[in-house]
Amino acid sequence: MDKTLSTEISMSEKKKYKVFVSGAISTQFIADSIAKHSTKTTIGAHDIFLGQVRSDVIENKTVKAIDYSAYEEMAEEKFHEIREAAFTKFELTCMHLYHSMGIVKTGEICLFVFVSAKHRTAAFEACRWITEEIKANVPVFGKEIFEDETYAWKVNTK
Amino acid sequence: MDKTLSTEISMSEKKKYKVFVSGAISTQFIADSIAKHSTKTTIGAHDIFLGQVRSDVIENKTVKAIDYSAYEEMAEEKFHEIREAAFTKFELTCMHLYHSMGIVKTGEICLFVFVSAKHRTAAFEACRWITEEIKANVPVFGKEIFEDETYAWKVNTK
Amino acid sequence: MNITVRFFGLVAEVAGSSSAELTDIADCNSLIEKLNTDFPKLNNCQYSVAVNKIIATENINLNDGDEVALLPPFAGG
Amino acid sequence: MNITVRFFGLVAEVAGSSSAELTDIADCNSLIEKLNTDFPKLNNCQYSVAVNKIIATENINLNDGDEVALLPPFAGG
Repeated sequence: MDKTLSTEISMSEKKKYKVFVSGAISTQFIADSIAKHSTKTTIGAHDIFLGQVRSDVIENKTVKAIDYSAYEEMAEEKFHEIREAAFTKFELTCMHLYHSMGIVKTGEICLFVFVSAKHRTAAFEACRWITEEIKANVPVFGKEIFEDETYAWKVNTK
Repeated sequence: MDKTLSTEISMSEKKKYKVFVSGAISTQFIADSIAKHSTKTTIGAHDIFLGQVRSDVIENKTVKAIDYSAYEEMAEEKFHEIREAAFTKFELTCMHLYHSMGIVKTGEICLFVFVSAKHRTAAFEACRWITEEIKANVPVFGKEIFEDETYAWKVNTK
Repeated sequence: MNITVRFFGLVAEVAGSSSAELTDIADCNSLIEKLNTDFPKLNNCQYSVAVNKIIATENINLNDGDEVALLPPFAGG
Repeated sequence: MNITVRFFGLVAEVAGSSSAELTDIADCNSLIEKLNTDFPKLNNCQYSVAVNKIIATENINLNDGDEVALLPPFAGG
């Protein structure tokens, strides 16, 4: 009984794709993710969106980093819903989503949306749709930290 | 006089962006390209399109590589026009285009369109527009080489 | 019945806490009213309400064990 | 006057050559006619014509030194 139960739990946990990563997303990680797709030879098109932290100037103060936090349980559910919906809406071969938690400095990558398809139209449409969904519906919060160590809470624009 | 002339030539050559690369585009090259933008802290969004060679099956024969050739002088002019037009049409921070020449095996990357902007809408729209322009207007030709060493000339679809 | 309330981002900062436990609250509207009394600064805060991880677009009856989250504007990506 | 003709991809294969030099050709239509005589298999080929690297959408008069390219369907990316 115990064994069956633990197997079930581990399978259901496996289904939930881990999206949040600690700190910035490295370009090496991105390269490795792309390289892994060279064996998937039905893929003809990848579209990748990367969010990078800007050194915005707000009331004369320059952003030096964003400290991300989230309602993680809800966010993971939302990411899962977005994944499932995207696979239904678009003809995709695969999809990978990563979002930073914690401190990401200006110039570093905080969001990595990676969509692969046989043809480019599906890849383009899905990547954009997914990114907009993430921005609109995933409960992630960002504290913009200025060079003088003060901060302000970020609100998304387009 | 000689010195002035040679400076002028080198400046005009510099203007013409080199797009064609020999063989596949490596994921390491892509990673390095992304990493170079960490100092450009006005960028908030990157959109990257990658074309990957598919192992399509045509009349029971499987593609193992594409051998790319081009009317290179015209292609470089077209790439230049597309670049200039994209900077006019969209609010971009920067743009990099690379296309393979010669043999690219299935699973390898043959096109790398890299667009960066302050905001995501410009990045998404520009990346898609540029990719469609390249497919439609740049004189690149592809010979699909099958596993049995026979081949067929490729025609683009969406 | 017990309701867990969770605060995030600016809301957590304004509330001075990341969570609260409330009892005997019939619905979302009563919950907000109670929170505005307990944490007066929340009155000036912009947030959406999620009940059991689903955004509530209207008043919702609450049950024992429900988790209600007060979510400031999202800033992902 | 001299015109350089360049063949690419399938067209080069069909012509069995990557270029040709022609003299005394008034315009694109005459050039195509001449090429169809010199390389009969070109008749069955689909291509567009570029004069000095610009796609010709109508008949164009040719001048000494012009470069005309016969371009099969593009397959970039």
